[in-house]
Amino acid sequence: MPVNSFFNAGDMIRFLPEIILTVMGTLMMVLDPVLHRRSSNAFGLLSLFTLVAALIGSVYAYTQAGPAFGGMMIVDGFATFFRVLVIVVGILTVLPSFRFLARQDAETSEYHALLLFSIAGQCVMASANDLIMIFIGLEISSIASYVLAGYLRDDKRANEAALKYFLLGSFATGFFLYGVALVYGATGSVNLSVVRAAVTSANGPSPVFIGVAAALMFVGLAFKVSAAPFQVWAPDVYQGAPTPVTAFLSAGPKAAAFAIFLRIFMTALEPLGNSWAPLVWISALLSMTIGNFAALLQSNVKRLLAYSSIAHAGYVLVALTARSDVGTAAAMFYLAAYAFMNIGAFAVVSHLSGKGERYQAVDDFAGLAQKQPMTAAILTIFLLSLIGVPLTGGFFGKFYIFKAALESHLVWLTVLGLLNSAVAAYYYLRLLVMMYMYEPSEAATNAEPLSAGMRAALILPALGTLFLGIFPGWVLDFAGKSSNLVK
Amino acid sequence: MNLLSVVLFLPLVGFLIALFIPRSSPQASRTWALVISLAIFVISIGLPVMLDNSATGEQFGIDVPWIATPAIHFYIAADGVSMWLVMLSTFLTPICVLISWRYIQHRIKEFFAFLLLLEFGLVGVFIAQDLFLFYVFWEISLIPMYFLVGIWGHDRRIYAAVKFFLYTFAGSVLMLAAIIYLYNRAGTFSYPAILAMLSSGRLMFDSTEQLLLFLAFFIAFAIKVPLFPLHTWLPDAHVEAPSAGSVMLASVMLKMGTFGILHYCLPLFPSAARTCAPWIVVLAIIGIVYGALVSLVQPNMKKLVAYSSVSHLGFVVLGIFSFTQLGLDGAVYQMLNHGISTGALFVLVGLLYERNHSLAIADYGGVATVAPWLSTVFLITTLASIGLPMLNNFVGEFMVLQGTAIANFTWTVFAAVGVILSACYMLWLYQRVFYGEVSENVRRHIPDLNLREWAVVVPLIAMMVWMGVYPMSFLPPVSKATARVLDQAQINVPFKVELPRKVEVARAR
Amino acid sequence: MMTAVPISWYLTLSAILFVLGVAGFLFRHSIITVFMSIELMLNAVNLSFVTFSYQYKQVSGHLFTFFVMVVAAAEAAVGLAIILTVFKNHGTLNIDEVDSMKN
Amino acid sequence: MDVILFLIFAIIAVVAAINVVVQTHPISSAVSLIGVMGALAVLYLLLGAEFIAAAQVIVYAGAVMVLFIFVIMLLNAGAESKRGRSYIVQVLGVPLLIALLGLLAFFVERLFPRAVSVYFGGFTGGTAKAVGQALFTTYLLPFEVTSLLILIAILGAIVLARKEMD
Amino acid sequence: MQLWLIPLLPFAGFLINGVFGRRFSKGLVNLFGIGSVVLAFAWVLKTISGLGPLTSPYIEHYYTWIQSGAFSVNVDFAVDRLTVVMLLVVTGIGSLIHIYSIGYMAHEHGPHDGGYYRFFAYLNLFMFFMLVLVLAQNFLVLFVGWEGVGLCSYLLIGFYFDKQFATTAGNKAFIVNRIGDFGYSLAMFYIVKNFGSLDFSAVFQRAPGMPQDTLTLIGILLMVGAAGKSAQIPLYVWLPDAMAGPTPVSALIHAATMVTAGVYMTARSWPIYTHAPIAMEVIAVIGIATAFFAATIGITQNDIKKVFAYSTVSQLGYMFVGVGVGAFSAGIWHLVTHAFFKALLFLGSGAVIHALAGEQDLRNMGGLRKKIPWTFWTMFCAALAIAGFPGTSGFFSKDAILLAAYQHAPWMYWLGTLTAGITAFYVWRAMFLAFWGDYRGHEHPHESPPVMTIPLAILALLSLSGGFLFKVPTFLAGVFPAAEEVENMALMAISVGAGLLGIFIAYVMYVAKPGMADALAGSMKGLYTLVYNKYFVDEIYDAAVVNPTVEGSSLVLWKGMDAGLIDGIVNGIGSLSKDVGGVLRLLQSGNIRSYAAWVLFGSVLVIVAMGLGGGIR
Repeated sequence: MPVNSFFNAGDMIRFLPEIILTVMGTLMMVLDPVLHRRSSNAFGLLSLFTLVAALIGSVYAYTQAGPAFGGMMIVDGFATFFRVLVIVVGILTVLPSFRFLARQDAETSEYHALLLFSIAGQCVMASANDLIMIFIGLEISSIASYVLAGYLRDDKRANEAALKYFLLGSFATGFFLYGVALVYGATGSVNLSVVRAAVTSANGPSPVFIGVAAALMFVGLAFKVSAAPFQVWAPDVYQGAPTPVTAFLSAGPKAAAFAIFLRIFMTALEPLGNSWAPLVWISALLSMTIGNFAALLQSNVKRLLAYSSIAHAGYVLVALTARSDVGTAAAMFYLAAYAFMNIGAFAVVSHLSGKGERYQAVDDFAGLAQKQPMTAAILTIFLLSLIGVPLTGGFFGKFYIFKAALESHLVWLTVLGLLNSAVAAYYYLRLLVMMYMYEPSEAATNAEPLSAGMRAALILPALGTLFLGIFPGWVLDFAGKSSNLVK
Repeated sequence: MNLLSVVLFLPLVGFLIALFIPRSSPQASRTWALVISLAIFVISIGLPVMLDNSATGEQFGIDVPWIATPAIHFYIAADGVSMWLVMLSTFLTPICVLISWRYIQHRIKEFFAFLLLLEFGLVGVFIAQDLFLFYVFWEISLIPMYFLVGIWGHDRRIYAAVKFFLYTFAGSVLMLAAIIYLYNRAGTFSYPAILAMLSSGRLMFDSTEQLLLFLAFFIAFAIKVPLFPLHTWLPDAHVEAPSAGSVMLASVMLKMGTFGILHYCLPLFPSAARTCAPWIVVLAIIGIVYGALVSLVQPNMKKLVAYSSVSHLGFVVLGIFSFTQLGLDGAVYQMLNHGISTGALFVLVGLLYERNHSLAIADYGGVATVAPWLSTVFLITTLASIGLPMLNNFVGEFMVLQGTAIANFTWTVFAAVGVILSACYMLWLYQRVFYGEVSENVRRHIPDLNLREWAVVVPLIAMMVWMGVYPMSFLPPVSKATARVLDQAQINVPFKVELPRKVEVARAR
Repeated sequence: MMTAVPISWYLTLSAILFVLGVAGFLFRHSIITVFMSIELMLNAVNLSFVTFSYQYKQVSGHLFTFFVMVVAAAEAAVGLAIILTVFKNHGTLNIDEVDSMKN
Repeated sequence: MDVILFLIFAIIAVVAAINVVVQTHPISSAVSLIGVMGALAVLYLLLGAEFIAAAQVIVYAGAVMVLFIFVIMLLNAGAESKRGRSYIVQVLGVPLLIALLGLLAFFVERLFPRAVSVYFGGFTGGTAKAVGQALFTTYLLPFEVTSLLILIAILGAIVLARKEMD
Repeated sequence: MQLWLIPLLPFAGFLINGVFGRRFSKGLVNLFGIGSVVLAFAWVLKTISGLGPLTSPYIEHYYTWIQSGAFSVNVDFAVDRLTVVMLLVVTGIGSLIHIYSIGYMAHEHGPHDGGYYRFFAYLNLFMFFMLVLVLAQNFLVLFVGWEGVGLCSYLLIGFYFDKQFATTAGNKAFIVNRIGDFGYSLAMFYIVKNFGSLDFSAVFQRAPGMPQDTLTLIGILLMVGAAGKSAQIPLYVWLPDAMAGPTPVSALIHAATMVTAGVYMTARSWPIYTHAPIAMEVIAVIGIATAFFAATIGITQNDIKKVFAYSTVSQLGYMFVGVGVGAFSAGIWHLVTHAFFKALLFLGSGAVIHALAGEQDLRNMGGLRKKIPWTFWTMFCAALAIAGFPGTSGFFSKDAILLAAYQHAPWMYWLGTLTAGITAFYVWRAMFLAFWGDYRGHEHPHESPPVMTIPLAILALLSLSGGFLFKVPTFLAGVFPAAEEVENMALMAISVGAGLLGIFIAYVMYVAKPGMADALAGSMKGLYTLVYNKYFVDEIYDAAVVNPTVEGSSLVLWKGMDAGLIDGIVNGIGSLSKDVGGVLRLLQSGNIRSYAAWVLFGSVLVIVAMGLGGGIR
């Protein structure tokens, strides 16, 4: 084992985004005492700069595509796609955070540092090719998220959310880890490529053993992506966490978790597909159904979007059920579209909720279209995308997913999924109805004008949603090219 | 420049520009909407003028790749049927602008913007040749209508708007599944290509497959038509919608359903269509009679007209599923007719509402005394609607029933009952609203037509007469297109008797 | 080897400890105890890792255990900080009383 | 000998673990947990994991558990209150636990790949040197990345637990 | 020959008066309204004179109306001898009635603006459609006129549109006619289905080769249409109510022209009927039944116009008998003579009503013979004609029908003769009540102006001499299949006798012994009530058809089916979804330990599924 592998330049480039994020995050902690902590956008701007740099870094890393650190990680299209995605999620989270932090009178440096670290963890997850790396990346992302969820430490709901997220998250991690241990026990390795080789080899371990290991890992992963029946935590956490953080949680960690979900199940465990596919099938259907139906009666917008997020996890699982490269590509595309529309929607919620996040009810959106037509119009785009109306990213996402599902002859899942999306239309419409068809509420009347950051935070995801809806080809082609994971 | 794409995109351009007109000058919004919609109409006249009636197939085609994988093209083209439906949309939009001139009193800018967006969606639905594109337009047209009903509607507008949206959306998701399935089987979304594959036998569906696909498409369309018993969204949507919304809804949106059945269901799934035809015909006939009977007892003018649409559209479906040239031509013609005459009815009901702020029949009476011209125009429209010869509906109804009779005479016997009933409900309505003693309220509030309103009704009346007296201005391109549909469906049921080539009649001189 | 212990015993012990950890999570009301139960679960998994490492005569299992310990330590720090804030705002350590958000 | 040692410490571990679960006072649970960890350390030694056994005692039983006890003391946490209940736990808890245990034990017993017996000294690759070597070669990346984890933990603890500074 | 000019002249009149009439003086309205009709009459005369003997139809083709696949319908006009008869009747009598209307409408006040121009516009429109009807060369163009005259009838019945009974009567007329049109349309559809064309020449040429069943069905369906338009059982109910319109309308539309369209159409379709004996039988039976049935109602009516209305129904029944028994030309002949005398009767009664300032009840008249002599004498002529007094026009045509009926089935003759007697009775009852005895009203009757009396006089002459002057059967000999010419003096004498007897009884009951009628009515109270109330047919229709339809639609279909069942299901799905959502929400108790239990629960399931289920390959 040559020690100088640490100095392998190629490996370092492949690890560039994580390095940038970590270094800059650390730098922020150092700068905290130097720069004035409050009433300054410095950290936010620095964070944005860092993320853009990491974005470039990711793209640059892709020029050196290949495994790194002895196969611990791998930079391929898939990894790059998710790295870029989580970094973009980071950017979209930072933008509304400016106004949010100022309004809540909260420290900025730690917030942004934690955000960057969390994203770094997600980048690790995106590129990891080894269960132990995956585990560590998952923990980095999660622990930073736990803190972010409870970032407003004087807010009871935030405390509660953080506690729930933390306890249940760790609980699920225990299951995941047990699964990893069993995989190690069954194959003698946790490297995904090696595991796959062992699983497919003639005198490999008993598939039942691997199956149990897969089941335990499935528990952990399904929990992280908030898929049924492990979705219970999501509504409470999403509701209680600060809104920009909720936006982040619903997109970043989720996308990264799906990345490892896909990578594990589509590479190492792909040979066992016949045994896990029914499981995912059921989970997908349960997620969609529970998410959509439970959302029908919600009066809190964040909670409503949380349930919607559960349902959307179900849609992505449909793509996984398809067990094909097309399905993987569809899931990737969907997660990208979902990131834009969901963060955008949460950004609007954040904008409207006011100091102390008082206005979170569906009723508070009443008459927004009259008071702030621009905000309402942009939220409309997100909601239409969430419903799945053409020319939005959400529609194409659903379209590709169900296309992949039909290609794999999942006719019933497709039909049930599409009917589910019709049910979902109802609760998104409630928001539209509120905004456009009622007289202005107190919240809409008191809504502050859009700040520059907030404007960018709304327009950017809206443009993204529309771009993915009108010109999905670019993203989809890349996803399609990257979906053929190393096996 | 491709004429069709100009007609398609001008409304979108109009919509985008309308978004940037300041809220503070509603007059500018109105004027802009009128100018652009009139311009679109004038340009769209080029379609029938330039249509080459000797050529077969779609015309004005333009095919631009849009998305690489899956291969989705921006592919539009028009045939005889879609061309007229596009014309119907472009014709009615300026009329809708005019009737909304004073009717809409708040959020004026948005209203006209949505109206233009609606036009964009509607035009697109009729000319899309790529199934995916078709679905895109199908959904796009839903959104502005949802807002038109939901924002500018009456008391129960929200219930109606949501019901409208969910009904249609629920139906269309199944269609989406079917479209995707078709793509997975055919490898393309291009509708002409799929048809070519079907007719060359390169693509075949077994009977179950075909039946399920057919139903997936058909249910989506049937909701839109709306076919009994999927019609209950319609009365609510109509009653609550503002005048212009009702007009566009009844005149053009419902045609999306019948157009879809004609244009997609029959050629794509001929044997399934044939298998289902008796059932669908039964539903259509029930719809005709049922719609008319329910219409008879409505206390609300708009609801009455809405149920009458259920009845009228039943004729269209009936004609389509007669699988005869006459029936199909009649069905298409009836679509256009219904667009004009029911559109006009909604316009006129809207004018009454604008004056008296009530849709209840009981609040009127004796209007003919105070507003003779309004009454005359309403009467002509009523007569058109009940199928008086030399007005438009008669031609369509005659052709549909005749086509149906050729296919199955028993169907005709039941369907023709609707013709009797239509006279009952429309004349009774007319009697209660326009005849009788004039109340003080009516006398005070209902003036006769003003100049702007004349500009609205005259084109409508002119179309009713033109289409009734000389339908051959419109029918030849339609026949061409429907003949192709029948041909593609390979189910052309010939006349039972050998026809003489053409009945030679002695001519004078 | 008469005195040898079947490796499955170790694994079974690991399973028992894991389940006991889960049981602690489910049945204890004190948030701190619940958190400790999670630590117990992680310890159980560690035993599995070490056991498998013995089986394969590899050191990698030990490394995993090591990493898990680090993770556990980090979790402990953050977790206890969270518990502190919860206690500060809610004034209770009873896990059942932290349920203001529901349905 | 191995069997006896295993049984002794296994029993200690299980009993202590049960004690963790049944004690209502957090401090009792914490002490019991330390017992579990100690017993596990011995078992690690039996499995040839010297370094890990040491780390278990130092890091886990030492640092982490001290942290726990510290917090328990800080919050002055007495015996837990029994208010509140979870019906689903009451109804399904025990059956589910038994099912989970049964399943895991069943699969471990039935499906363990090759029946290997453990005896002390059967594996000597777990020395600090061996671990260290692996850590700085093969597992360099995860090792470095865990430093980030520690950093987050510190930061998180600061963010959440510090008093308002000004 | 510009046949199109014939209908288009009145249409131009309609357009001009309809659009600008409100601003015109009455004189200008008269100019366009009456001028156009008179011009049309003149053009008819010119056309006829230019066409020569017309041994075969003269056809003009204008344009293709509807074409689809192999099917096409043209807008064609044609003239043959039958058309000539109709054209002359329509434009001739139409002109007279238009002229008469100048006087009659001068003092009528419709709602709003008096409606003088409106009246003439409608009347011109009617002329247009009626002329289209008779000129049509195929079933569809005929249907244009057919429906169009129905429309005008509707408009003119509802002329006083602020009066509810008038508009209701208009609706009733239109809707009942629609029921007839239903039959006519189905006939058209069936014709196309079997013949592939609607053109008269094509259809009639091929009719003999068609199966009898087909022709019978077509015949009966056409008969339904004719029954609606010509007010035959069971669709006659609209005609008596139609008297709500101004009296010239009753004369023109509801006596002389429109209502005879059914007879015309049936006669026109003779090639179908001659091969469908069952259909002919149906027509004859319905005709004779209507003739008798309506006549009986006529006995008891007190409204002078209602008497003549039932008389019209009855006389139309005669025409149907004529057509039904194969005496087509006799039927048409009666159509012509009936047009003379019935138009005269109506115009006369209009003059009476006019003289009495709107009074229509016979019980309030009496002794008018002296006060309005022109009116009396002209109506006297008509009354003689309708009673079949030898030598008058009615005598010839009625006799021809009855003789043909005897050939066909003697019972029809006897019933017809009885009806003739009743007819004579009730017409003369009306005459006696109105013109004899003492004046029972309050107004001061005054004679009508010449513009009204001159048309009356012309019609009186025609009523008396029409039978001599216009030997319609001879003129139409080439058109219809030759019917057997029969001379049976005995039967003729019997029918004449029946008519005279009817007059005599009426004289006895209403002039000689005035109390007798009431006494008779009192002695047969049940029967009288039944007949007086027109056998309660309207009430039965209401109870059996109209009310169940309206109530059923409202309660069962709308509120039950639509709002209840269908929307119930739709909304039910909605609320069920919400209920499901409500249950699912309960999973989210907020309790962390419960959540953990769910996670555990899921884990166990997943492990079981993976381990035991699909795991083992």
